[in-house]
Amino acid sequence: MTPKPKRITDIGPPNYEKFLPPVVKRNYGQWKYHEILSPGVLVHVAESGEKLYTVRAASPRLLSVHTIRLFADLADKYCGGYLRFTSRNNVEFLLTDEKQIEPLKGDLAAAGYPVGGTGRTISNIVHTQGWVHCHSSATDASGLVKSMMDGLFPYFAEEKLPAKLRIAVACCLNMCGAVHCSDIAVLGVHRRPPKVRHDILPNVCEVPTLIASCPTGAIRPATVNGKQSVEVIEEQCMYCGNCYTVCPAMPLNDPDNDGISIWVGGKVSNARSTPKFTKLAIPFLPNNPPRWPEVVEAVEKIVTTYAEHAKPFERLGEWIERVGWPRFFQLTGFEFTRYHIDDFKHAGLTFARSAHLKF
Amino acid sequence: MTPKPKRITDIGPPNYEKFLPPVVKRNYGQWKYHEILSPGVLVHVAESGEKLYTVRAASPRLLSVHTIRLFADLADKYCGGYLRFTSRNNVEFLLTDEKQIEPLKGDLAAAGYPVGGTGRTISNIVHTQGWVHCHSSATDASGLVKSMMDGLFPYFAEEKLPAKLRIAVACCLNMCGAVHCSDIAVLGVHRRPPKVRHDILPNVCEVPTLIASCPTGAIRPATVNGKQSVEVIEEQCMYCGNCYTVCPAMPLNDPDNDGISIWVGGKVSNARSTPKFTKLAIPFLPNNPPRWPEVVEAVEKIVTTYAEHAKPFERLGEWIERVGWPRFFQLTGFEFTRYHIDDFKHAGLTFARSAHLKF
Amino acid sequence: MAEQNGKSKTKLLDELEKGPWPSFVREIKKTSDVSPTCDDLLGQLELSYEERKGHWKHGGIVGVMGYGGGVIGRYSDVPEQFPKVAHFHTMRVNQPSGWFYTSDALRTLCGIWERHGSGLTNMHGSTGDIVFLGTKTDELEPTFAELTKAGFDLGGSGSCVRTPSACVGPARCEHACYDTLKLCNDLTHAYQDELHRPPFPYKFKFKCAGCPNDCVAAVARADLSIIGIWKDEIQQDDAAVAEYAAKGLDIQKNVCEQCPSKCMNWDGKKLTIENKDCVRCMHCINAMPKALRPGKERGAAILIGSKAPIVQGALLSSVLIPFVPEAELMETLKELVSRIWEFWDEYGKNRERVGELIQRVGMANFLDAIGLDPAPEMVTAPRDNPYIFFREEAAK
Amino acid sequence: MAEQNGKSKTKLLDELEKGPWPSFVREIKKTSDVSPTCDDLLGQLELSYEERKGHWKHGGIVGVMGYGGGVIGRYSDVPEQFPKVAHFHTMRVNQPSGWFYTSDALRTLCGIWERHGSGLTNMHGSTGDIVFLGTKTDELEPTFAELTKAGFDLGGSGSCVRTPSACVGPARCEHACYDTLKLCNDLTHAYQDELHRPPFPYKFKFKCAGCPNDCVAAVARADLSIIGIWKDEIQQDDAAVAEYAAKGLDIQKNVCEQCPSKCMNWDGKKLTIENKDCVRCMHCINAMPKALRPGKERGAAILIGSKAPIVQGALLSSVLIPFVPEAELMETLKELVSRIWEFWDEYGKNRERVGELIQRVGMANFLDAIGLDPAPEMVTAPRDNPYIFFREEAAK
Amino acid sequence: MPTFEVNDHKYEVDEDGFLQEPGIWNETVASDFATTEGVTDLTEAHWKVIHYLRNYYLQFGIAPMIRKVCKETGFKLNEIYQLFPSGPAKGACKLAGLPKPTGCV
Amino acid sequence: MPTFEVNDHKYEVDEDGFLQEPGIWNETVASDFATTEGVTDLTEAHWKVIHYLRNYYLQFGIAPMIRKVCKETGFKLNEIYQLFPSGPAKGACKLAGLPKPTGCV
Ligand code: SRM
Ligand code: SRM
Ligand code: SRM
Ligand code: SRM
Ligand code: SF4
Ligand code: SF4
Ligand code: SF4
Ligand code: SF4
Ligand code: SF4
Ligand code: SF4
Ligand code: SF4
Ligand code: SF4
Repeated sequence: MTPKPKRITDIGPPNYEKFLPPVVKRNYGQWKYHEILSPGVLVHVAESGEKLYTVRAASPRLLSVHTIRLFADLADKYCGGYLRFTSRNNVEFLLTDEKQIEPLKGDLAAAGYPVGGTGRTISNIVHTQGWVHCHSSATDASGLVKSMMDGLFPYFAEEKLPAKLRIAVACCLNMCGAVHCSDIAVLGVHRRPPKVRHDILPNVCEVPTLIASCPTGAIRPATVNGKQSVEVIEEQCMYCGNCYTVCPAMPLNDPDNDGISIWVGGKVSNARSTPKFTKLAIPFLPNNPPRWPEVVEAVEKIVTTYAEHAKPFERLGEWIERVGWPRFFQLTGFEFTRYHIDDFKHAGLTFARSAHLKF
Repeated sequence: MTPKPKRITDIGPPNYEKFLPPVVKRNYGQWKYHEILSPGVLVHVAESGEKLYTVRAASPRLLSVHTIRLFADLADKYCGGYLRFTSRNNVEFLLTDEKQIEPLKGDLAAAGYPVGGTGRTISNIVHTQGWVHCHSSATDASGLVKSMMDGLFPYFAEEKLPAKLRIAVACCLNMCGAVHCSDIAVLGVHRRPPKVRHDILPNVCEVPTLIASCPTGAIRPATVNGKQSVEVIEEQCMYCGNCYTVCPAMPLNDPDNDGISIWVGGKVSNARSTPKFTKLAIPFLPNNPPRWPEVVEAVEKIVTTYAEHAKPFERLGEWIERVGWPRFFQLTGFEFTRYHIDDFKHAGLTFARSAHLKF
Repeated sequence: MAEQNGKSKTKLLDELEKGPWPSFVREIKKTSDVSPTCDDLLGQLELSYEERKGHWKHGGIVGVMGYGGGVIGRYSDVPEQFPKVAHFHTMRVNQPSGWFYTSDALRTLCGIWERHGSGLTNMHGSTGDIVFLGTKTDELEPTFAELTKAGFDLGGSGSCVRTPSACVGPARCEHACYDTLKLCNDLTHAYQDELHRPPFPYKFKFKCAGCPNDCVAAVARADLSIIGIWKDEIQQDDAAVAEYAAKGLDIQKNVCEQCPSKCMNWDGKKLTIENKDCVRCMHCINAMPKALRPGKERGAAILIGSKAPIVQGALLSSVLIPFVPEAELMETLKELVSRIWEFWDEYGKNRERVGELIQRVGMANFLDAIGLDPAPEMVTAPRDNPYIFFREEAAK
Repeated sequence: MAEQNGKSKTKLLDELEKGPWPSFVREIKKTSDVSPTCDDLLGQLELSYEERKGHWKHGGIVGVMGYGGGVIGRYSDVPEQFPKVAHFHTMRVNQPSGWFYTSDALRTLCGIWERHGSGLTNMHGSTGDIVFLGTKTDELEPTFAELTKAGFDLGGSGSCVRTPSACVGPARCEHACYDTLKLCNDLTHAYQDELHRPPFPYKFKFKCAGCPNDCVAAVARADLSIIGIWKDEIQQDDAAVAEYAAKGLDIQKNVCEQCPSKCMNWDGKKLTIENKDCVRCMHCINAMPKALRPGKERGAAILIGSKAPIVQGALLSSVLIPFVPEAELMETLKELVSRIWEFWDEYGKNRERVGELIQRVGMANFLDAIGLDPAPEMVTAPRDNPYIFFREEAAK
Repeated sequence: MPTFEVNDHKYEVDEDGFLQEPGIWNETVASDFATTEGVTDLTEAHWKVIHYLRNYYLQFGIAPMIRKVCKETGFKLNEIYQLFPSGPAKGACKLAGLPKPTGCV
Repeated sequence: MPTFEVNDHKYEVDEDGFLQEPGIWNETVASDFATTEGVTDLTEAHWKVIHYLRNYYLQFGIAPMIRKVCKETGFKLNEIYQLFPSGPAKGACKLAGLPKPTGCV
């Protein structure tokens, strides 16, 4: 019997210090200010006077090892082998030689990973798995992102906006991402209650957990064909899918009724206004792959309306709050429906409880 | 048998037009602007150029027929017999002759009904019945008002404040008045659960209504001494008294535990900011009749702090929101306690959900 | 009565006769000559002050024939000690719109109350009624007979339309955007039956404010809050603006910067208002009433649902119809109110105000029921949670 | 594989190779040479695009020995059609703080994944992990062995500490008020056990942002959000302010008027900040990074409780400790976190995030349990409802 | 405790004249109390309302909402006031021996 | 439906190897499944955990929270991982014949 090699566990991630470029190590915590040299290109100047140039390139996030190696090669070629990824999944090359910026941009463009996303742009869309990997999805994520970013590309490559604009996609209400606090959020939704699979339910589900999972208490114990199962009070179901998360016997996919909702005006930063949740703009658009034209059109409408009307530094939600939601609906032409009026827990607090009115 | 006189019913109130002074009738809806000539004295100028002078006098609201007749006599003497009361229970004399203002003020002062309450003052305190007439009260209303207004009198008689300041008193959580939206609210509170009177409960109460009345579901059916009654889960009770409103067998008066809470920063008008609810400043002060010195002191502290720090036109709540609640507690010296943190339905929305912080 | 054996019987209350503010104790004392109930009222009140608790029993149910409300029954819990307030009911008398009186009318009221009650009143109760404070059951009918003969009627109590009230409005205020007094009066007369014979799950209050200053606290205390507003541009008199500036008003700081929609610009000489962004808050108009006035296209916004905290927490009214022209106000309200009541009657739970019903069933369902279309003006923002009940017809 | 009989098998997906944005379809296609799973992934995805629905089964439960998480099991629901993705598990690999890499490190990772998986990754997952996208159960242990040998470890999944993440912080940002990378790294190492062996009622996330700009969305996506902040005055360089003004920045309009606390004054030459009123929003600093900088007394605010909507609606984190000096951060957090977990473990319901627990039991009770005093900084405003649970000891 | 005496019967009542022991109610009680509420003759119409109230109370432990009374008895609200001049709460409920309606006044 | 064959027994399992018919569980099942989860010998300690899980499931219809397992069995979390290297959810629950734990992954 060959002795088993001792398993290495619980070592945690490698220490980040190993991966910091020398210029960063030398000036760690000593940065003085930065400037945006051109879209996607930053310079950070240290107290010491040293400069660090960052070139940010687009990434589809779903990356082949080939592409990662390409990035590694470019890093070797232009910046001593140092690079990083951003919290929005772009890739950043960290240079010390200003003259290398343009050649690097050239190589990236040639390879199909264009540069941009800094300052007053639309950066990469934070997104989730969709049909590529998740069982829960009401739509695909990657396809939506690709379709939207193709249309919005000028806003990535050039600073054409009053401020940053952050878009996120989530393929179901679990919202794996900051969808609930994005300037624009594209959210996959179901519109039919789960179809209970009584045949397998008792064997694969913890019924008490299942019942407790429903935010609206729509799930009740029931005996079906002599077996313990559950029933869904359909009027109480708002298709959140949480029951499906805890029990495989509660699928709610339905091609004709699944689709997309669009949300606007959230933010995360504390700059000027406090962080905000995203609010409903369009309750439903159909899933129309591969290019989701209705979604792309709606998102572009929001972006162009915002670009035209907001003041410098004003995020989308700040602009809407200043001009008022009625104006938002009027300018975009989106319909205001019964679905826009909140009816969940804190609904009453969203009613217009004043005579502040615009005409 | 003498024929019964036909009962007159459903005639409604007399038509207000009968009571309007001629100058008002002539200029009805044609007022152009007004000025405050001195505290308690307004002039309204009509399009026609006619002027209407209003002299506003303090009233304890609880009025003797003798006092009402005194007002009637003064109205006859100075203004053709026309007068009105305000939505805050002051009395207003409606004059056309400017020269009569000072004599009227003199007569009113002599009779003990001083003039003031317009503009940037503290007007009359809206209040309720208290021990004078209500079964539900955790404190007296009239006595509190008298004690506070004696102390705050200079703020009624002179325009010493940045803006209007509205005080209200309610003797229990039913809040008969705009207590929930006042600059300062003084609210009688209980602090012990009702003591169920099992002896009479089944005879005098509708038990299902009683159970449904409790906002926190603290009341459960119970059988006591063989009779149907209820029990109160004490940890779930927050002493709102709604059960007592629907059932006499649930008294919760308790001299040592009843007392006063103080609330600040509400408003009703739409001027500048939208209407606001009043927020907790002091959870409990003892009932200390006849002069409630602790309450008077606390209210004066709020008023003087506000007077010192707020900007012109800024209502109390607007000032607090601008400088922040931490500063309010710091400046007044009031203690911030566990009771200040909301734990009712929408509690989570009052948490400080940002990094906006002052130090 | 105040003295006995040289010692005051109302030692604590006597303290409340001191000081500059008019004293309710003095009011009660001086009414002794009208009715001996005043003595016992003082006595019981002194006892309450000593013991720090009230001495009234849980509300009674008394009234006049043919009416289901208007009287609040009240009995002492120490009737042996204070027999004259053993019964001490109040009568709510519906005030004339805007609380205007002639001295004669007041004297008539005083006479009636002197003959039949304690001689004590509240001018007025929080809802707006003239409150006749304290009488016996036997006196209710005679008082009522005299009142109606004099042209007065009872106000509301119980699960009915409560006495509507209105700010002084066009009678004395330059801001009034509709005739509050007339509307209040018309509503009161239109709903006499609903006011006197409680037909609802709970109370229903109307309040009429002539402009967004809301001097009658409609937004906080009325199930239906009718608040005057204008649709077109603020009327502006540049010369008068300049006058205010000359007199020392800091127009930049105290007008423009305090404008909630930041839609004003002051270049030191000329004030410009971007009216399409103005939220009609009234601030600039309040600050310069001589220079600025509401526009000419006037009417009211209709808001729904405010109330005190019981049961589920206090509510403010919220926008139901952003603008109704003054001329259509009464007609619109009658139609609207009948639909609201129909739904509330059918679906309201016992002691559920209309505002709480809306919270429970959802605004969208309520709008459906009363036949109004959803509008973005009704909300401060659309929903932020994704828990949408899609309708079958919407889904395939 | 893309073509069959001259016709593309991925007609719909091919559409997504067009356009300027880099294409995930191309990424998958070009990885065909690494692993044939890519072909079946594309095939199944094309099927999803045709049918407009996903084809993955409800999550599996697979993993490596000794760990309770780090792998998301996934099985196709059409394995007959696409046998190569019958199993298609992802492995979450814990990223280095701040997502910094050397080209060598990346190549090592690529090598491992080429040998054992699909060759597809997410750089990175929303929580921050390197996501290795798609492999079979058998490959999990070998991949893990190679990873740890290379110095990498798995990230979190299940009811555990999830992979903490941090903004770039002091490595490249002038605003960083504490060392986000070090804190993130230290936390990750301190809680290896809790990260790999789910001990909690539900997941627990840490995110470290160096300043209130919150470039890692900590306030929205972390149970514990550690956000850099300063306590003293904004550092100001007047010459640089003038330079910005000269270059055309409208300091009055775009800085002062957009300051949420209106605590700045610009007289055309000199900028004055009333620092005691500043809420540290970063706006002015962002607008003029050369001229303004966070103060010198630096540290972080600790906020608690944010999460996505499931079950009771989304939450934002809220202030728990307004300021901890940088030097005391790790120590304070360790103490605090242990108390929070103790309470959550004891009282949290299954699948109840700490934010929802606080909502359920009340913030005051939660503070009591973890031994913190209530402070007004924790709320936007004190309660507005009178429903106070007075404690027995407070009452007499 | 006040008492109410009529037709040789003696009832314990509260100050408002409501029967204190709802259990002892029978039709005689209703007739006895009628006089105090301005009802001279108890007609079939009166009994219809009284029995409806009584039965509802026995079944649910509460008085029905007024809309229900009207719906179920077929009388309009003003007709009920004609039958019971002191109103459904003070008049009809008293005659039906229900506990005094409380709450909303 | 995949099957799992061992020691002449044949079980219906899901892809993750969880027993599909929780009802048929007995101690032999546990022993049969042990091999797949890296457990070589089922000691008393193993049985303690397995029986605790099984009983809890039968009583409440759910798997206990991990803190409860530790508290009730007296094993620390890392000890449980020593006993069941694939962990309490994938390992111990599988041996105890519980449905596959879902939800939080
Ligand atoms: C690289 C990155 C951090 C990281 O560790 O990866 C980063 C880096 C910087 N951020 Fe950020 N932010 C990054 C994600 C974010 C996020 C998080 C997100 O988008 O999910 C936010 C919160 C967004 C929100 O509010 O919804 C964020 C909100 C900000 C803000 C506030 C903007 C505002 O006005 O609300 C600033 C200030 C500014 O831009 O002037 C800022 C500023 C900056 C600066 C200028 C800081 C500095 O001085 O170095 C950096 C360059 C920004 C640029 O793109 O122009 N960063 N920044 C992230 C880049 C993501 C990307 O690829 O696009
Ligand atoms: C007489 C009265 C109406 C009535 O029908 O009785 C009235 C009359 C006027 N109000 Fe009022 N208000 C009256 C109660 C109110 C109320 C209701 C209340 O206090 O319960 C409010 C809402 C208060 C709140 O927001 O909590 C109210 C909020 C205002 C405001 C808004 C002030 C603000 O900045 O928020 C103004 C505008 C102003 O003062 O510049 C205003 C302005 C006025 C003007 C100047 C209107 C005018 O041009 O004639 C009147 C003289 C006011 C004064 O006292 O200086 N009136 N006013 C009420 C006098 C009560 C009293 O005896 O003191
Ligand atoms: C007399 C008056 C207070 C005063 O001194 O002015 C009053 C007195 C009582 N109110 Fe009120 N309310 C009075 C105006 C109000 C107001 C103010 C208003 O109408 O603008 C409110 C707040 C607004 C609202 O309606 O929400 C008010 C909210 C309540 C409530 C809580 C209602 C709620 O939905 O939260 C109750 C409890 C109830 O209805 O059972 C209540 C109940 C009561 C009762 C009947 C006590 C009870 O539970 O049986 C009080 C009788 C006191 C007595 O013995 O005379 N009273 N009550 C006011 C009526 C006088 C009048 O007709 O003019
Ligand atoms: C892979 C990832 C999405 C991505 O494409 O990046 C992801 C994927 C899943 N998430 Fe997530 N979540 C991922 C980050 C998030 C985030 C963002 C974050 O961590 O910053 C959130 C929102 C923040 C939060 O935690 O609230 C998030 C909120 C959820 C939720 C809802 C949790 C809640 O309390 O509301 C669920 C449902 C659950 O836990 O059962 C969930 C569940 C899931 C499951 C496990 C689906 C399920 O119910 O079984 C998904 C597996 C997909 C798959 O097949 O690979 N995921 N999930 C992210 C993890 C990658 C990584 O480790 O880096
Ligand atoms: S958002 Fe929903 S469907 Fe998308 S990855 Fe997360 S859990 Fe899966
Ligand atoms: S989808 Fe959501 S609302 Fe519908 S039954 Fe499932 S858990 Fe309940
Ligand atoms: S506030 Fe309470 S105690 Fe005071 S009058 Fe109203 S119901 Fe009675
Ligand atoms: S006082 Fe309020 S909380 Fe307490 S039992 Fe009565 S109704 Fe419930
Ligand atoms: S509400 Fe408006 S119209 Fe009415 S009195 Fe007040 S300021 Fe005048
Ligand atoms: S009314 Fe209010 S919102 Fe309109 S311009 Fe004047 S201050 Fe601004
Ligand atoms: S959060 Fe602040 S410190 Fe961190 S990268 Fe963003 S701006 Fe810099
Ligand atoms: S950091 Fe924000 S709040 Fe502070 S001065 Fe600058 S803009 Fe104003």
